[in-house]
Amino acid sequence: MDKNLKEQILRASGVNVLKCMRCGKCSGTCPSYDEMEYHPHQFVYMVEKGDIEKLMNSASLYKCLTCFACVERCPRNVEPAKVVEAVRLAAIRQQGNNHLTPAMIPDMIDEDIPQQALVTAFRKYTK
Amino acid sequence: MQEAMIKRAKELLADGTVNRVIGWKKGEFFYDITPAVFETAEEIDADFVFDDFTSANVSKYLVKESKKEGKILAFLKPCDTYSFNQLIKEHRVVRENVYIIGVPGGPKLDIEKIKAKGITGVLGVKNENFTLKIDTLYGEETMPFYEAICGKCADCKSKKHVIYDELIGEDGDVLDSNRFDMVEKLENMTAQERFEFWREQLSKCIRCNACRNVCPACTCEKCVFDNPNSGVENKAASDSFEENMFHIIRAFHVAGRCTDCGECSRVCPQNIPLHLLNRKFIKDINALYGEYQAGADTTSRAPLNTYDTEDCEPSIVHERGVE
Amino acid sequence: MQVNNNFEPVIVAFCCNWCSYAGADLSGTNRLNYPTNVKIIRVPCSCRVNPMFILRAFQKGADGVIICGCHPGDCHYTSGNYFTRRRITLLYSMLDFLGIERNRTRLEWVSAAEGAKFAATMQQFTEDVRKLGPNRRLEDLRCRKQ
Amino acid sequence: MLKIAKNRLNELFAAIAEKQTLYIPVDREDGAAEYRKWENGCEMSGALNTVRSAKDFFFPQTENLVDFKMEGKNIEVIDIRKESEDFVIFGVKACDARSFTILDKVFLVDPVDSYYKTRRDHGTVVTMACTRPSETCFCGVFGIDATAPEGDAACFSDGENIFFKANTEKGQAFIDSISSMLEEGDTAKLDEVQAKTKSILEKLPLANLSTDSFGGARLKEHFNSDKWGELSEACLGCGTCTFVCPTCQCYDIKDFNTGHGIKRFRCWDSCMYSDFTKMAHGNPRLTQLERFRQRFMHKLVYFPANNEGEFGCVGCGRCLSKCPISMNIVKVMKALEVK
Amino acid sequence: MQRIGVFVCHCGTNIAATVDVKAVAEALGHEPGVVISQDYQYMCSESGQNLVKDAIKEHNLTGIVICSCSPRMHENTFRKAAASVGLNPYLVEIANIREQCSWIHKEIATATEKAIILGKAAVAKVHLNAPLTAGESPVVKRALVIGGGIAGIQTALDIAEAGFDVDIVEKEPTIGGKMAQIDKTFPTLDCAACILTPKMVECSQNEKIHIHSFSEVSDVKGFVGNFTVTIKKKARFVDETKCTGCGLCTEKCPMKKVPNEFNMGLDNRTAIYIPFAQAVPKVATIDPNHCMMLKTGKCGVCSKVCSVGAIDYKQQDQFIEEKYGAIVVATGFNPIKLDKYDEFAYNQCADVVTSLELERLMNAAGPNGGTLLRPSDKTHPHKIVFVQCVGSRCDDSKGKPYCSKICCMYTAKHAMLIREKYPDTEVYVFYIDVRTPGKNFDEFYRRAVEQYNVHYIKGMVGKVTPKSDGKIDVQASDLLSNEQLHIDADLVVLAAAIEPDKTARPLATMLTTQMDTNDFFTEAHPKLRPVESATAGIFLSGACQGPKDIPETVAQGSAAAAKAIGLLCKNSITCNPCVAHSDELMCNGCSSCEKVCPYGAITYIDKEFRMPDRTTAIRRVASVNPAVCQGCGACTVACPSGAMDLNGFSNSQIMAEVDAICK
Repeated sequence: MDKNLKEQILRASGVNVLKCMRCGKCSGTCPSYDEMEYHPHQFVYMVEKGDIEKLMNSASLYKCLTCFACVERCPRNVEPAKVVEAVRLAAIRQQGNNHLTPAMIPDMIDEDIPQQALVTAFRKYTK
Repeated sequence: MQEAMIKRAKELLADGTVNRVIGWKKGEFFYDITPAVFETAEEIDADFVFDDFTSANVSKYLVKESKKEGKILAFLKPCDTYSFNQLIKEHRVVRENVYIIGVPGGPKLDIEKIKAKGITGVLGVKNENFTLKIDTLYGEETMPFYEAICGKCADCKSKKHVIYDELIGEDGDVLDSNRFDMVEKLENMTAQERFEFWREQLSKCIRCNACRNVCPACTCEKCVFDNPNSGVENKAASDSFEENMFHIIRAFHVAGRCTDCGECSRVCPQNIPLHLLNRKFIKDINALYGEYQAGADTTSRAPLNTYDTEDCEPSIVHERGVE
Repeated sequence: MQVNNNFEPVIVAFCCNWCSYAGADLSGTNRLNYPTNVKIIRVPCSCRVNPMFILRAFQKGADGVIICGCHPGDCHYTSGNYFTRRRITLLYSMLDFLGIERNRTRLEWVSAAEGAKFAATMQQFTEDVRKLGPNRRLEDLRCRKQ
Repeated sequence: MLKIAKNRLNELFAAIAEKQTLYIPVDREDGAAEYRKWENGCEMSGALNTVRSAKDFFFPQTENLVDFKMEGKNIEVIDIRKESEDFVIFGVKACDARSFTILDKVFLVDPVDSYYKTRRDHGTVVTMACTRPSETCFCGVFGIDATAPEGDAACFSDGENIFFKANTEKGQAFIDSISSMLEEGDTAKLDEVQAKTKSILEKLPLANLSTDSFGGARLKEHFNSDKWGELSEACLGCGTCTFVCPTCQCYDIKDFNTGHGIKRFRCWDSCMYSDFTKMAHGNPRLTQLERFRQRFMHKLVYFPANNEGEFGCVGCGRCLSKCPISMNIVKVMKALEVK
Repeated sequence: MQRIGVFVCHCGTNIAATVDVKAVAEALGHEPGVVISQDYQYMCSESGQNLVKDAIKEHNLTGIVICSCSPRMHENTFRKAAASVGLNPYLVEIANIREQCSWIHKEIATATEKAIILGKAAVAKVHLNAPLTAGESPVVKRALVIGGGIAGIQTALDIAEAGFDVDIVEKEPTIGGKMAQIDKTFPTLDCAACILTPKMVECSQNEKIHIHSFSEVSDVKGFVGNFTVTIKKKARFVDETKCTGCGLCTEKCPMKKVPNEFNMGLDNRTAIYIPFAQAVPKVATIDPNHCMMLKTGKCGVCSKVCSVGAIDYKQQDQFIEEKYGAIVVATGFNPIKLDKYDEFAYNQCADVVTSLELERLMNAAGPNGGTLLRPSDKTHPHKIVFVQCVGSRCDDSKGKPYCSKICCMYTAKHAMLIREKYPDTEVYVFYIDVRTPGKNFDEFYRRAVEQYNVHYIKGMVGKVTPKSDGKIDVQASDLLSNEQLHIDADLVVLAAAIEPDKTARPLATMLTTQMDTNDFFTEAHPKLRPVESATAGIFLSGACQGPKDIPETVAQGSAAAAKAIGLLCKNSITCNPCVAHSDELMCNGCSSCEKVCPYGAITYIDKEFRMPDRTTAIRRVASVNPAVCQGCGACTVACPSGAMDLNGFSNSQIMAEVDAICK
């Protein structure tokens, strides 16, 4: 278990995973549940255990819509989406390459996409 | 003014409304007036005085006087009326036994301020267009009127009489004074500077108790500092600590009750600015618990005898200003 | 300023019987260490603490004084600590005005359940006072230990 | 007469301070004067007098007498007196100088107060003749010549020079010790100044105050006077008059627990205080009238009765200017005057 | 001269391991006034106490200091021991060298040094201790029970049984509380009404019990043994003494569309109503918010049909004042409002109900006469989903931080009852944990699973969505099979958290009792004094102190009754002698102390005094009622002259401790 990585995730997310009472409401509420290998409650639990490598290598990371339903519904205010986000950022940073390059942007532009979404995506998916 | 007061006093004595009058009595010189009780028209004619030097606050004498037989006429300046109101609130005076005539306040003059200019052998003072012409054994001297006014008058908070049965002269208003300027100046110093300032001031104290004994809020039957059983009794400061102790506790005991009449500093033989300690409490109370003027009324609760559940925490002391 | 590394501050803690004294007991029960410098005086309520006691402590050799009471709203006597809060705020402000170091005095709310907070508070306060060094501004020279 | 130019006073002070501790009156920020230990840069005050009198040097407001130490259940008594060092008080006025004579009559008669005596022995009083008396001055009433002060040595100023004259052996020794800095000087101008001062003294508003009505013989008459009620009516019972008075000599003795021993100390007491002379049975003077009367009877009747007619007042005028309610010995004397 | 004894306890090794007790005893033996200083293994033991007692007798001690555990622990033990041999119990001081020394310090040298200082402080204090005698104050032999639910009923019955008068104040028109609304009780499945209503009737028939229904406590003054309570009897516009409860008015009332709160608003009642058939008192009440006569002055039907003339439209709120020796608080609980939990669609969908609503739906006296029908379309539900922990066990920002305790069991009960009565119904229970600590509780839950085939799923419902076909989509996680479920339910039942009644907080202020942050009343001691409040004479019964099921509530109700009876049995109670007192000679009557006294214990009297100037004068001075004073000391600091002092914690005592500590 990578203690530093866990520390980093906890710090980046600002989440106290120990507050989780394992009710599963996050997963009960998650719209992407079926797409995911690891579900929101598992993210929280696995980060607590320090089992982060698995999460980083899982496609589940990118299935989270960051809709924050789990954050909204969690009775204990654990904020699982923030954990997912933190793991996602860790993964991106570790991979050392950009998931998005400027060259890819023009293809993505269409009438409906808000400017801000692109900027955000660019900020999120690049080093 | 003096004539009007004498006339009214004699009328009230004559018609039996009152049987005594408390006011000010002429002294050896033009400035050394003494608070006095007059019982007859003759005494009043002979000695009653009200002029630039009648700065003494006579309200405290009413603690005793109002408990005597019959009614007493008291001439109260605006600042004195606050003291009197506060005494009513604390059940220290019998209101019914006092007939109050509100008289105009200062600015009064302070002979010490004249003498501090090095003017000695003073025989008489005339105010000509706000210049004092001072007759002395060594010839005439002059100084600006405003440099000779009493410290407490310089920072006058109110020209309004908050209690009276009748007025001679006009009533005034509560003033926007700058009375907290010096407190603020000290607050903005460093702790070291403040410490040094107060050490220099308080080390002058000779523990004559004049500040306490003149204070209209200090009307305890026996002061803790005079009571051998209180554990803090002491007659003279044997150590700088005892100087601090006396003045902190003195100010604390009148916190929320002090009307800022300024008598403490006026009577201090060593010119210690004691009123600054009282004003510090007043300023804090105003800032932390809402504007409060002791003596402005007779019913409101003193700030230290009440509370609000949302009051600030003492850590505010640690957070603001300069350490 | 001269720093005396061996300086062990004397700290007087006034604790309300119902909350903080019980909180102190709880930190004992839980074996939560705090410095021996702290000596507790039990009072029925923080509102029993007279400013004269605080000054007396400084006179007789205390380097720091801390008052602990129930949390506002939890006073066993319903309102005592509210009065404490006003009185002590004003007193501390006055001491500050006289140039006495702010960190020599403190007021904390510690409930009977907050044994850990009690210990941590005492630890912190002792450290703060230790940093200030001996009380020199509000001491009585006659009482200074030779 | 030996003299030194006024502008060389600081040099003189420095020379004195090299050998002994020197105290001189200096001006404070608030305009009042007080005695301070001379240090380089101290300027001598031109004020008529200090707020506190010079008696502090021999009879300080608080004074440690003896220490006790408790070891288990044993008590050890420790005499804390150390050899006092020599000191000079410079610039004492005639009134204050006379006050020492009065204090001596209290403290140096049997049983001698050794604390006071030690200080007296080690102190040299150098007085300064007055040139600008105030309206509150009435030392002349008690036979004091403000232009010719007592003290071990006296100084006189003609405005430019300070002249020295020894009154006692100690004073002579003092002048000898500084003689290298002094020179013979012409006193013509000084005489002129003295004469001028004398004429002012005669014109003082209180110059005609009479002590004829007072003294030991008048005890009953004054004690039972019906004037005391009115006189004491406004008295606040504070100790200002007592504590600024150069001749008041009452004190209280108390113990202070330091935590590691007891310090027995004495401090000034005031007959104006409610617990003055309080004894086991209670207090002999229960009202402010009685306490007020005590103060003036002491100065004007009891003291002369016990001291060959010497009054317990030197006319310095401090109580006149400092009493918060302006009640003072002059007003009392005038009220009680037997016509 | 004082003769002080010092006794240093080893407390086994609790103290002796870290503090050199012999050194402490030795050092304190040298303190002035100390004539004997001893150490002993267990000072609180019989033989330890005997050691103290013997020393008091032998050395004629005038005061003792025990260096031991916290005074909160054994102060009373040693006070009693001292008293038993004739030493005033208030001449005992405890130096706390266990909790505040040996247990927190590790190094023997410094811990011993501190223990000696603490001991010296206690010796310094005991030098100044004065013998105190506790005063006595009479006890009014009548109790007040606030709240007429099962807790209040049980308490009142027990107190009445002991022979004391007891008043019940109930804010609703009838007593009975929540239990009256419940259908069956777990784990026995008794009919709640069958066991409650006889108790209600007993209350109404017991001569010692006086029920003030539709009433509230509006003011409380006084102190233990002698409370004066003002009760506001709200106007019900029906003369209680005349109404026979015949119910004719309720039949004839034209205003029939008032939501029936007894049935949780699931059906309607009339403007004049009797909450339910077995109501006690069985008296009609007019709801002024809906009565046409009271609102517009036009109607008066009830008055016309009432044969006894009980209707009184002019009735006013009435205030009665009564004295009590003891007060029992039994204000109970309510389910929380679910407005915050949009995900459960409680406000959007009629077929999402709370458990208490389900009770009414299933109750024979309920809106459907005992047949379980969906509120929306009155059809039988075939799939029912129970959601646990709705609003319980939450972060403070999301709900209640505590476990509501009763939900697991009543849900098992509901599930079982439904499966029993309607075997064709599928029942799902989503749970986080199933908590069943209690006699026969887990067995009960297991029966639901094993015998009745209730589907318990570990996981939480994330979203409830009403669908257009009348079904409700329940989206939830099944943590054990690690999948997300969608259930097409007909009825969703939410186990809403319970919270103290809203009237509790203002009541606590009136009673000067403490509450926790959740508004549950705080007991005097969580383990040892669970049914007493910290304020003497105020006792706690039922869910006002914390979530409780019926057996626990009844047990606590009886326990509170026992405590109240214990108090009422006494003719007088001993007051705490550590109270304030005013030195009349120094008091100047300024009224500062009175302003800060939370108990109104200080009054002013005009008294004649001989003054120092030999005259006599009438002076206003403070006077403390020692029976009312609780000894907080607020007045002692408000008093500038120091006239006010506190027994047992006097200015000089505290300063002596300060001195000893600082030296």
